[in-house]
Amino acid sequence: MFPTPIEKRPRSAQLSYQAFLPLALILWLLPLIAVANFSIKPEADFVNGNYWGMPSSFEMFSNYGRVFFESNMPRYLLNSLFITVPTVIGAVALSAMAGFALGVYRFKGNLFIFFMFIAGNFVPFQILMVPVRDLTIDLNLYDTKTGLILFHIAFQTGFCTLFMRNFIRALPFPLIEAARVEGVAEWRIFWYVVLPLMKPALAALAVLIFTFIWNDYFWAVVLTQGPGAQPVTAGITEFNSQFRAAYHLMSAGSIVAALPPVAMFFLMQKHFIAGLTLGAVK
Amino acid sequence: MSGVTLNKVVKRYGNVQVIHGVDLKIEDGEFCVFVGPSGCGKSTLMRMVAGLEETTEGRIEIGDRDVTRMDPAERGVAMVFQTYALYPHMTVEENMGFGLKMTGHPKAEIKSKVAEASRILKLDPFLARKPAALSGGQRQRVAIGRAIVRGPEVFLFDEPLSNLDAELRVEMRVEIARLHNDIGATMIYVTHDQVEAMTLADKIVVLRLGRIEQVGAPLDLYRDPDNKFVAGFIGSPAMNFLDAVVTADGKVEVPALKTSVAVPVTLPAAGTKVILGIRPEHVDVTEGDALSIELTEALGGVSYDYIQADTGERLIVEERGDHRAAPGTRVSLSFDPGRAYLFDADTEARIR
Amino acid sequence: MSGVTLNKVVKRYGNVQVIHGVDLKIEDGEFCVFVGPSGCGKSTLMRMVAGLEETTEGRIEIGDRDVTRMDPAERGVAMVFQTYALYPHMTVEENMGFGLKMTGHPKAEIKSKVAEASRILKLDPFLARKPAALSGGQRQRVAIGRAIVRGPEVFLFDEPLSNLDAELRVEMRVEIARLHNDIGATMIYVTHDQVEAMTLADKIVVLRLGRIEQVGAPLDLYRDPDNKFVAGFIGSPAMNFLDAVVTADGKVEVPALKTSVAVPVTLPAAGTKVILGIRPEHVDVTEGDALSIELTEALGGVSYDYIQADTGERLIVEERGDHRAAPGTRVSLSFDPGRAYLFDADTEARIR
Amino acid sequence: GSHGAALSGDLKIISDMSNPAPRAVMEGMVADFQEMHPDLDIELTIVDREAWKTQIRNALGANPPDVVNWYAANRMLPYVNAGLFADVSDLWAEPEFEALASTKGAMTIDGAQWGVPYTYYQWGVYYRKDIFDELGLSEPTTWDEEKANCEAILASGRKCYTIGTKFLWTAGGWFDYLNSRTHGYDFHMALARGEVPWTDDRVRQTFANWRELIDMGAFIDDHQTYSWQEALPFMINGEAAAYLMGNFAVAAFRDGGLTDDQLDFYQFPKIADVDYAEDAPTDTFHIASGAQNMDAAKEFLRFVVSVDNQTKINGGDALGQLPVNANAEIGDDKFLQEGFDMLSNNASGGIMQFFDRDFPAEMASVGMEGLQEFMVFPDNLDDILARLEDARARIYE
Amino acid sequence: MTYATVPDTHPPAPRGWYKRNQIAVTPFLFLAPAILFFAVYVIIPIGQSFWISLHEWDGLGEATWVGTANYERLLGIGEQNMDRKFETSFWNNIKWLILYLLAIPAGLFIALFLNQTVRGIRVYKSLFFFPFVISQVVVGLVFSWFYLPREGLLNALIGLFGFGPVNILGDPSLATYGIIAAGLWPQTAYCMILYLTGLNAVDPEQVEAARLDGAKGWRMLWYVILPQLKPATFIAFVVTIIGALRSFDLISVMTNGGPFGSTRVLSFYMFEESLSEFGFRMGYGAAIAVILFFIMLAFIIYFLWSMYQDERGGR
Ligand SMILES: Nc1ncnc2c1ncn2[C@@H]1O[C@H](COP(=O)(O)OP(=O)(O)OP(=O)(O)O)[C@@H](O)[C@H]1O
Ligand SMILES: Nc1ncnc2c1ncn2[C@@H]1O[C@H](COP(=O)(O)OP(=O)(O)OP(=O)(O)O)[C@@H](O)[C@H]1O
Ligand SMILES: [Mg+2]
Ligand SMILES: [Mg+2]
Repeated sequence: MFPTPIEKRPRSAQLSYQAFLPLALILWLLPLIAVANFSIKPEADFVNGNYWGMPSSFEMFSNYGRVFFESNMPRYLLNSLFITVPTVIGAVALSAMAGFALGVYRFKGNLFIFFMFIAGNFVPFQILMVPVRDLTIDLNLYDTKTGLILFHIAFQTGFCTLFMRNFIRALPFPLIEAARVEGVAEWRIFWYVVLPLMKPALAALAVLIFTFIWNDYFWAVVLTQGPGAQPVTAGITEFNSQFRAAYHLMSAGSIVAALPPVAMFFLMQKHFIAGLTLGAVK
Repeated sequence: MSGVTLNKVVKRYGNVQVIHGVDLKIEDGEFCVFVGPSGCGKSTLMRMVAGLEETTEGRIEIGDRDVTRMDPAERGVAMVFQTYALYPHMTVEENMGFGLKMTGHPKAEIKSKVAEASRILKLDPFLARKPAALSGGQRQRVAIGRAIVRGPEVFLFDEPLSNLDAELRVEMRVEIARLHNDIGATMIYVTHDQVEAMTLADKIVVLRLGRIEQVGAPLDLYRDPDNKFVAGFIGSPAMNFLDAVVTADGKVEVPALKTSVAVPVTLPAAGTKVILGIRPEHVDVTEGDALSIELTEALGGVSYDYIQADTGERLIVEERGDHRAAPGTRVSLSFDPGRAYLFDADTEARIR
Repeated sequence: MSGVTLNKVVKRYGNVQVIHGVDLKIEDGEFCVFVGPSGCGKSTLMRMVAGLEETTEGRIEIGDRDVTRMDPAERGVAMVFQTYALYPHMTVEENMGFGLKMTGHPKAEIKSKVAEASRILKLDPFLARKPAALSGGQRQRVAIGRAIVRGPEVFLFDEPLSNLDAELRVEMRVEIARLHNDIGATMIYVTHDQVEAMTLADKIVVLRLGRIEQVGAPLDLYRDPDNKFVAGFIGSPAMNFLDAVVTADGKVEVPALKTSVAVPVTLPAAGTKVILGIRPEHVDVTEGDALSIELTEALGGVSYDYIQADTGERLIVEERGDHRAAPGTRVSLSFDPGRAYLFDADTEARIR
Repeated sequence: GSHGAALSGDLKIISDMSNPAPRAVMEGMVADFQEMHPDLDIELTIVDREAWKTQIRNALGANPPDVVNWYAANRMLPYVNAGLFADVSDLWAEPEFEALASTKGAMTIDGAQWGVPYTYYQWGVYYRKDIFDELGLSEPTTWDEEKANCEAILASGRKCYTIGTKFLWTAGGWFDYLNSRTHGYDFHMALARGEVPWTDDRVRQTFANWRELIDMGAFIDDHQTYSWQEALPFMINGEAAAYLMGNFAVAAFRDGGLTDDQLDFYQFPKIADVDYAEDAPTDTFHIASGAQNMDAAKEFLRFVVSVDNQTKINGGDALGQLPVNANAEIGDDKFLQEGFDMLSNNASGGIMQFFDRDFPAEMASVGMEGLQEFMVFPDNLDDILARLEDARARIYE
Repeated sequence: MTYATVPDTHPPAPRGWYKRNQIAVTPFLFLAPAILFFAVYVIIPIGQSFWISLHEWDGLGEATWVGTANYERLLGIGEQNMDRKFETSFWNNIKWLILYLLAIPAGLFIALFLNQTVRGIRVYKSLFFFPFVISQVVVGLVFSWFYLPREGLLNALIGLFGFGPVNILGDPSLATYGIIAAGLWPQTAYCMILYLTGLNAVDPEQVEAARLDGAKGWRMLWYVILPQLKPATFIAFVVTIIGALRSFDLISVMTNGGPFGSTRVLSFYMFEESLSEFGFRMGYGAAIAVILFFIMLAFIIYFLWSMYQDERGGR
């Protein structure tokens, strides 16, 4: 293990490490802490120039209350949820299947198709903007969650397939051969043998895609408008204009918008790290 | 009838040919072991029988059925992999029953078959465990159990014991032998291990570079190898080979031993270069000055002398009992010429 | 002087003590092998000598220097790992020279030392290759070369051959023996392999549960084990153990063999339960009806009979020559009582 | 027409009236209209005003809403050209629309009308009366007075003008005024139509005037980082004394806590001897050409410009802006009265729609960026003008 | 869907086409949905963008064919000058590319710092990863407050050391760096997590061998650890490059391309030209996208090439 495990170092080094750790964390998260601090301040603090000090009064409930009850935030949050969850499911499902096909079978064009997915994934997505917008409009899906979901699924499939395929490659191939010899149909091999073994990868990908999609701003702006379909990243700009320079409310809104992927990450972090280890950095 | 017949079987990967027209007949119920150096095509050949590799040319029959183009599932074979290939997310019981479940057998039948197999392999206490909670030997048994459950006509084993440590290897080897005695199915077994091959096989197939060098019962190969390759490959420690030359008086002169011996075979013309082979266990060390002991290894019951001839050639001599000669001692060697083998120096074919 | 002395060495991981006060003296130039069952602490002890694990209590000396608290790099030891631990991104040459480079030796010196080591190990043709392009045996040689180059006082080997296949293992074993002869450095060697331990060691240390069971020359341990554990551990196939009881007439009754034998030792009181140990190579199969042959394995030069007594106990008997008894045959066994060992049934200590 | 006939079906409206006061107005309007047509299913979406400027195009594509907000003049040209706005000339032919005659020009392209206005508002200098009083200053009417006032304000440790140019258009307001006050309405419009090179000496003269203020340090620092709202606190806190802005800012000032005693308004002073021209941008409603419910949409437009509604939505407690219907009452708010008076009686030069509506879109974008740069680095003027001239040559070709 | 292939000696029942060709056909069935989606939404649109870039089109009406005119104008081929905005955007992209790579050493550094097994370290690791999970929009907002010329925390901090206030986002020579710094924050977290997983996979025996060889500290890192972290570095490199070239959200939130266009990058510029408030030049925007695509293509090819090298050893 590198660097040398701290428990093998002198006591003094251990203590200073333990002490430095929270300090470093605070420095690292300073901007966020500041925002959290903003979000519980009363408006008066900003008028009085008390930007960075302690809140003069604790206004968390009223600030967050206004976020939830006096704006479209809840709708945007729901939109985000209804966009993100189907996308995660769709992208993970499609890429698990594609990854299985590319990772397990030898056929002509395997590598070509695989590389196509990778290349497509690394394309600067702005190049897709105009055609995808037109396509979405033609499909009558403009300003619908479905329109966003379909595009996100398609675009994320590239990245997910890369990840899944590498993960499946790292599985012991004899497992699949054993099942074949046992007379298990191919799709059942996928369902009963491969899929259960991919759980860590599925979890890791789910978290990653969740954050990617939840945080998407660009496509939200290009493909949707208004609280009918727009996710929270785009909604927050509306929110911000609604509350102009009301930093306390903007902060509260930002924190509300950021919370779900954070929660998701914390829930899944064990699988996340395990899956990443195997899939990305094999 | 469920013997296995290979008929001019060829395997090519792209332009690289790795199996060169193999003909082989394995009888019903026979235990057939493939041996050969690494990369000679043992696994490939076995996987062709299983259907995991396509057969480029030739025919493979199991029993009376031509299975050459069949899917693995339909061939009635079961395979035990070197790495066991157990499904890590299933319990032992599920692992063993998985194939039957997937092919739509009723639950009760699966249960009884799994119970039967686990009884044979003494796996009952572990049925509810996952593979991760088993030792290497137990895992190997589960892998075998999974094969048994399906009642295949042919069992295929690809180096099933090579991931076990020495002690367990011995134990499992004996168990496989018992299993073969009990169920009497046809078995094909790939191994690197001399001892496994010698002790398990009814028939050993020695492969080299994708071709069969010799087929026969273990002791037949040991006693009567067709060529230098087989002679050197079967037996441990390996046979000693010494350059020799046929003399005019019908003997064979061995410079390394500084002597000539009368090997009772039909000798070629005088002056022909030959190779003399003699097994370490058939040589005795006597007093003398022909060669020098380089190193001695005493294992307790047996010891090996590593001996260097003045020609630079090296030999190993096995000695019973526990003695340890000092390195550097000069010795001579003696052996029964009837136990020596002669090979053509060019073709390496046995001279009989 | 660069012997290694361990003085009441203790290792604890948290509350778990894995080495319980080991005292050991390894002479300068000695080849010392640690053996013992898995988890007994062999690797831990060696790694404490290397400095890779901290020593909880006690002292470790190399030569006259107390190295207990020194950095690994300063101890003058070199280690060869089971997985070789070659740096995959460096060529063979860079791998071997890395240690010298890190300690700031001039380039020319590094080059000549690497050249010297690669000559000894016949690695010259591979100097420019990366480890991935080498076979297992070559990698192992590079790992040894890397150790040699640094000219350490003590070499440490942790199961260096266990990742090689049987043939290579034999070859590399002989090479390590030669190396020890050539450079004469102190070597500590951990292995699971009987043969390696017996053939390489000047001194074998048998460990069990973090304690030394016995220390001695290989044949001394083979001939004169202190207890049942050592007797069973040294020698392959392992010694057969049979329950026995001391009779009133100064003999030892062995129910499995349906006979009594007069073992020439100071027997305990009549009726005491003892264990009789006899090695497979010291038993002969005779005609009779006491036991039945379960299975026979013929390896060519030698064959093993697996025999079951009516008491359920199992034995292995080694037979020379090539014969193969049919399973089920009833036989009796005979042996020289002078070659039998007796152990206390409770303490498992040798009764001498 | 379908006056009074029962309307039914869906009516989809997208509005950009997203700031608090306009938002309430829009919602109120829809509520009123709903009351009048209970069978109509109205779906109102309010979109961020800045975001709407980019989203409108997508919105007008397939499956468009029925009614949208937008701006008059050049700003609606691309949508009219692309056929995305419905021709509502028939509405304008109705007698009620005669009261909207003053804005008809801004709604006309190719002889047809493409929407209706719902409000317009004057621009001018909003200032802290209390600070002026404290310093003994009075509303300037000439450029020299303006500068003298500014000197005094600066001397008191304040800035003369707050401004937030992050989104560029605020600088356009300054240019409109400086340019039209220096050379008159006709010159300004000629420039907007691309008939005058940016490198013309007269343009330079405008910038030279502007520079006098910049060199004095009249504008707040770092204005390029603020939006117009973020620049408000400077004036509210008294760090700056005035803000050249549209009348919609009044609501924001009041929200920020300024009372009518503290806040006052004056017309941008005279520079050269030309007639006053004023910025009075018109905000509009349009019907998408793909509207599903054309009847309801038109009825809504009629409702928007109706006398009652105009009176209501432009009142001081609502938008606080000027009604487009001549028959509507102007709120009794002092800024409205002053503004209306100014536009009616003291804007003989002409009414400008605003920089980004008078200039073609691309020119506006390049131009405002240049204006912002000029405000921060006045020394770059030659380079900026050369760039704008380059753009002019390409855009108007 | 179940079928019984009881391995026995009966001749097998006649089988359907699918069953006979199962292994050959299955991969395509499994691939079909992914390929369909990907083709419709990614592959074909790339082609369409090329097509659009050869037209003049306001996105509303009819497009007119102009050949390579858009490219000529962008790159200043012929007598016209290179588009200044394009030039600025291009150089800004280069700055992003180079400076964004700082996330890699920074991430490595933090990963090394956190690669311990003290109590609660898992929570620390997650918290350090935090910035990556947050939307760039929020990051942008947070940093723009952080940089505020008067009230910003940054100025409060440097004020402590007696430095005058700076207006990072308002200064055309600093603004891009300020945005990049904001972008580095989440990107560093991303690289950190990649390196943490990479460090997990470092062979402990090699580290021990190196310790015996006398390598310590930086030299250990340089000679032994870093080479083993190559896969992690590679992925970190790839995601960082992609991130740098896609930098849109931050710019749009923090400066909207300003002040006076100094923080534009190609992706932002193309958005501005084709879809923003005053942008009606779809063809021109598409041409910018195509150029961006070609820059990216260099990296894509490099990446695919490395993957291809790896694959040749695989099964
Ligand atoms: N997919 C493949 N493409 C090309 N050549 C291959 C492929 N698989 C195996 N080979 C070659 O076929 C030959 C036989 O391989 P095979 O695995 O059957 O050897 P083996 O006898 O089982 O060796 P080992 O004892 O090492 O397992 C080898 O030379 C190998 O390089
Ligand atoms: N880091 C550790 N923490 C706690 N216990 C440990 C640790 N490392 C080793 N042990 C324990 O110390 C004992 C000795 O381990 P060691 O690796 O030395 O055994 P070994 O004799 O080398 O075994 P093997 O033959 O399997 O290599 C084992 O019981 C092991 O579980
Ligand atoms: Mg093989
Ligand atoms: Mg060990």
